[in-house]
Amino acid sequence: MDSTLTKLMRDFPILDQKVNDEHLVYLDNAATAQRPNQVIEALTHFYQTDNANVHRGVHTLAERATADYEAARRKMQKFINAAEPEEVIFTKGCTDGLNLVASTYGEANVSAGDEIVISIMEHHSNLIPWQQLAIRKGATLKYIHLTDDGELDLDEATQLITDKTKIVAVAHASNVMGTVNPIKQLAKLAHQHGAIFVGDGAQAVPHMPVDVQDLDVDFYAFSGHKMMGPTGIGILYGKRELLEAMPPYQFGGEMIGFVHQQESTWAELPYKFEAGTQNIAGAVGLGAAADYLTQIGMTAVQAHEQAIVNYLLPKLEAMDGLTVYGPQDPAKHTGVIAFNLEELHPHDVATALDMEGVAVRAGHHCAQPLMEYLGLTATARASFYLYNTQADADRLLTALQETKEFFNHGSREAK
Amino acid sequence: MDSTLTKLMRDFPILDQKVNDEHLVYLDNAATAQRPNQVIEALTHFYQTDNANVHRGVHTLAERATADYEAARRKMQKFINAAEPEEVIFTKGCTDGLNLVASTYGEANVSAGDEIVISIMEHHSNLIPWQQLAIRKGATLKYIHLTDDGELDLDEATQLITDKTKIVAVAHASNVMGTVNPIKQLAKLAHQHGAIFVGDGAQAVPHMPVDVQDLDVDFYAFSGHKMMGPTGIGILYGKRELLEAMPPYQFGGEMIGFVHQQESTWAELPYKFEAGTQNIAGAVGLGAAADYLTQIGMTAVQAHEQAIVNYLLPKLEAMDGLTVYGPQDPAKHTGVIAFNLEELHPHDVATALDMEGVAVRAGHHCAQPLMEYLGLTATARASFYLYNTQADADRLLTALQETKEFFNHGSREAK
Amino acid sequence: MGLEKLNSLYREVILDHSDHPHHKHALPDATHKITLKNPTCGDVINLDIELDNQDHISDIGFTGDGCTISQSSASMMTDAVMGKSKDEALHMAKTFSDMVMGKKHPQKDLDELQDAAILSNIMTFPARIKCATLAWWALQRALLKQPDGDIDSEKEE
Amino acid sequence: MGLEKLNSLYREVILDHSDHPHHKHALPDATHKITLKNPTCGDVINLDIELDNQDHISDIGFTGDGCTISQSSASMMTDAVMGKSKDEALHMAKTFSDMVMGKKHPQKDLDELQDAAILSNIMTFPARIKCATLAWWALQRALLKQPDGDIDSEKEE
Ligand SMILES: Cc1ncc(COP(=O)(O)O)c(C=O)c1O
Ligand SMILES: Cc1ncc(COP(=O)(O)O)c(C=O)c1O
Repeated sequence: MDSTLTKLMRDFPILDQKVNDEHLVYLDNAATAQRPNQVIEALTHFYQTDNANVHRGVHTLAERATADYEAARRKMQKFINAAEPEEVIFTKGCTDGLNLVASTYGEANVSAGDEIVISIMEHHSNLIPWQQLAIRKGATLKYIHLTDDGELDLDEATQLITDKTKIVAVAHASNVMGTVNPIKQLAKLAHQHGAIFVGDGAQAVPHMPVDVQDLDVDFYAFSGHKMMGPTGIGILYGKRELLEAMPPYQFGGEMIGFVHQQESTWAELPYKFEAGTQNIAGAVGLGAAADYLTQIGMTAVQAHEQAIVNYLLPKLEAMDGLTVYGPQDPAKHTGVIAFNLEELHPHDVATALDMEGVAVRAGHHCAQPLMEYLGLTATARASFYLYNTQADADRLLTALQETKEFFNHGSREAK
Repeated sequence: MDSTLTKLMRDFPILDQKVNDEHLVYLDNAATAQRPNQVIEALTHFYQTDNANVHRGVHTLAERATADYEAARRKMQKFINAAEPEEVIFTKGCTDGLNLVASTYGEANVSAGDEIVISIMEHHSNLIPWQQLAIRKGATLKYIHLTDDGELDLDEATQLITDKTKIVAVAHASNVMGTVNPIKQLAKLAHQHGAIFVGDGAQAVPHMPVDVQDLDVDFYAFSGHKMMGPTGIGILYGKRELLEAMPPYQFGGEMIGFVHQQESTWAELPYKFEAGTQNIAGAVGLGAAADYLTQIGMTAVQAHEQAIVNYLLPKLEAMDGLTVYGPQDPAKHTGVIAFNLEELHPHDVATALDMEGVAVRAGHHCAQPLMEYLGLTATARASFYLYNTQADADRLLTALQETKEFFNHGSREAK
Repeated sequence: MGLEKLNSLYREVILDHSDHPHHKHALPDATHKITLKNPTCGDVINLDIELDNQDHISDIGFTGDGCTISQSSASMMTDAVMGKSKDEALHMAKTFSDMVMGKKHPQKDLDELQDAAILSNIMTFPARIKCATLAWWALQRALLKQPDGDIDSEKEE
Repeated sequence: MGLEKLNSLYREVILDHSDHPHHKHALPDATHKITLKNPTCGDVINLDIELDNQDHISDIGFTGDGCTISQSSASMMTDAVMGKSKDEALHMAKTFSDMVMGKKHPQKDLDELQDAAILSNIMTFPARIKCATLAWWALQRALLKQPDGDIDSEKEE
């Protein structure tokens, strides 16, 4: 993989820069990934040759733009192995997709007394939409908690998911602890009780092979910008029969059949859910990102990140005064690692690492209920991607060591 | 203006291409504009140097990305002269912004028996959200119709807007007839009756100076892609006191204050309405588009388009068998012109023009109630922008002439 | 000039059919009726079919509005299926819709379509494919006794 | 190594204040109390103030959790405003918040801030500005008797 990797680095000029006089090590991929030149070029090419509004346009540019846009949809369909392109809806991002499901399917199918089951490790985007739906409907929101090793407690899940449950919504992979959740099993559990399963794939699709048919999820949302695509674009996958039964989410151009003064009918799938001019260039760029990742192969992507975690995680766990949250077993981990240094606030740690050129995130990572559950207010988080190397892991380790020393007054005299 | 224009053409490489062996004349700007190199370069530069997720990031790239994003907001604030940056919300586009208002302000403030007043010339995006809100609430949706010259009937508006009215929503400029509506007067009328006024600026902001404070509109939505910005980004302007009183639209990351398992609080403006990762690069690109237009000056943009309409409209009106819809007076017209050729379906016209390299749109232009009101099923539509020239207008005129001749069997023998 | 290229789409026979459409009238005794709309352009087709005891098309007629392509396609379709059995007509509809999507078909099948086969080059005008297929979709749905609807609610194969 | 640059933010005096914060305790007899939170990082500050009859700050104390910057800023703030009148304290809060936003102020005003003036270079760490201002916002809101809240609901001036 390593000579491939050197070649690959050339695709990401942003990584070849100095930050605070140090060569940048970008470890904030769980927040957003970097985009390869191929994606940027796809955007540029679209804007410089084919740009037009799609559908319903008779002229040549409109035909080309429509073909580009629909080709991108088919790429995304293949990328997650959806059965049909009509089941692949372009959204603004993962948050948009999850809100869509809560506001349409949720609004229509959840009533007072019903239950919605999510997990305590959910990102706010897969938590508040359900929380607010439950409040609006008088339904009950229940949380699956964690085992001691930071994994989802499947026993508790089995008890919580009952015939009262209408929706189960869980992240495929945690954006804090790097845990991969057994969503195929959860979907099966949900189905046994007549509930539907909604997967939050934001931290999974960019990092591992995902097959929505094999997982048998009913809805599955993710963002383009975390998988090397542009910002402002994402995918909501939904099973055809569910999507067809649902009311539209937004109203406007392109999603209609016939509009009369006092009533309207809706377009067929997927257009029913794509109101107004979509992020056409964004879709084209996302298609290019899928091409890029497909060419490398998602199994190779996953293996690469796994190798880094195998190397780094034991070293972090062995570091004095450092606590890693989430599974201790590297095999159960994505490239997302949350940690704290004893007696140091993660904001101070992140600032110190930034001074060394190492970009990590600090905070609650949009998972305040998880933080509360873990008894924390915040953590630092390093998250790896395809273009990160073992050398990056070493830079993180060294920078952490120096941070510890600095705040332990080792270098204070310098002032 | 004309030597400026030649220079300006260099900024739009997409316009320098052949389509069906003819030099492209792009007259579908009401659907989407083209983007100058400056906008594409702003995107590329962002992705290649500053790209990171914004807010709450401590590292250098996150700080830069946040600064870029907020600078774009301030550019848009200035562009429409909003009082504060907090009143400028990034959306996916005009449709998204209008749906936001209908689903939050509308949902909270419209009840059974209330009235919503729109116009018969509205685009579906400023029509169906209100129609569906009215249906959900048992409210009444009323339409302001047109004068014989294709202008909004202000007398009728004065009668329709009463103390029962809660919301008045009208396009600043029509995307079909090119009519500019007196929205300042409509906003005043609405306020006199305690209603709010929502302006649809999709066809106005790209083409004329807009000052939301002077217009005294309560909400005002528009899209980036029609003003030379990227796809997937738009602006919703709202008055602070209204935005503050409104519930959020979508739920997720970044829009929260504190999240507990069973309840949440929301972030301050504008973040309360920006759930999840936004189209950050899109915002940056939109800021670049505003810079581009500001440098030319919106008054100059408007004058340029006006000059073309002054030249073209009388010639079109004089053409045998051609009907122009909307105001016959060029001074009352934006660069959007809808027309039909006698006995020819607009789809056939658009295909014929495309064969001559002239890109126009044909259809109902997402305004089916207007079409029905005008007794039409569809029209052709030519729409001009800054980079179009009098020569483009001539190309359209010639191509129309030849289209007529072709279908009048003049060139059939060629086969 | 680009207009010469128009000839490749608007062939003489197509213009003839749209100027003088065949079977453009309603059938009061139709056994199968359908109304289909194309929301993209507002076009409408009302298709009336009379099937005899052996399920053969004994008469067919259409009314409605549309562009040159949709009108001539409807006219050519009625010519082609007149007298055919229900199954033959359905097979022809499938052939037509495959043809305009660029799928290969035996020459024999294409010959069956008569004049309608000339629309194969609509392929190169993707925005106009729906105009050409509207009549054939109406035929298919009428024969399969599906409800009225709009063309967009048809799943493309 | 980049860590030397850290010294420009984490000056000795800042680290001293955070290691050994001054006035870090609750005041049972406080006349003004407030709790402010920073949702970005979950930090919390509880600020207690005793104003005497002449509206002078006779005692002040804080409790809560936070990063080095927020803890030392709170400590330095309590030092600076102790004994000051309400109006003086409010003026100092304004000076501080202007200072970290990079606005110019007379040296006299900056001197008033005592140790806290050292935080002027937080400006170059934009992501940390809120950490530095939390305590001063709490002071301002407590003196103006505004309700508890979170820092994000404050409008930046
Ligand atoms: C008048 C008007 N309003 C609203 C819209 C919707 O804009 P968008 O499709 O960018 O959401 C359009 C664009 O076609 C328009 O012309
Ligand atoms: C697990 C998870 N779900 C949802 C989201 C929301 O994604 P976005 O902000 O792109 O809408 C994120 C991104 O932070 C995430 O990590």
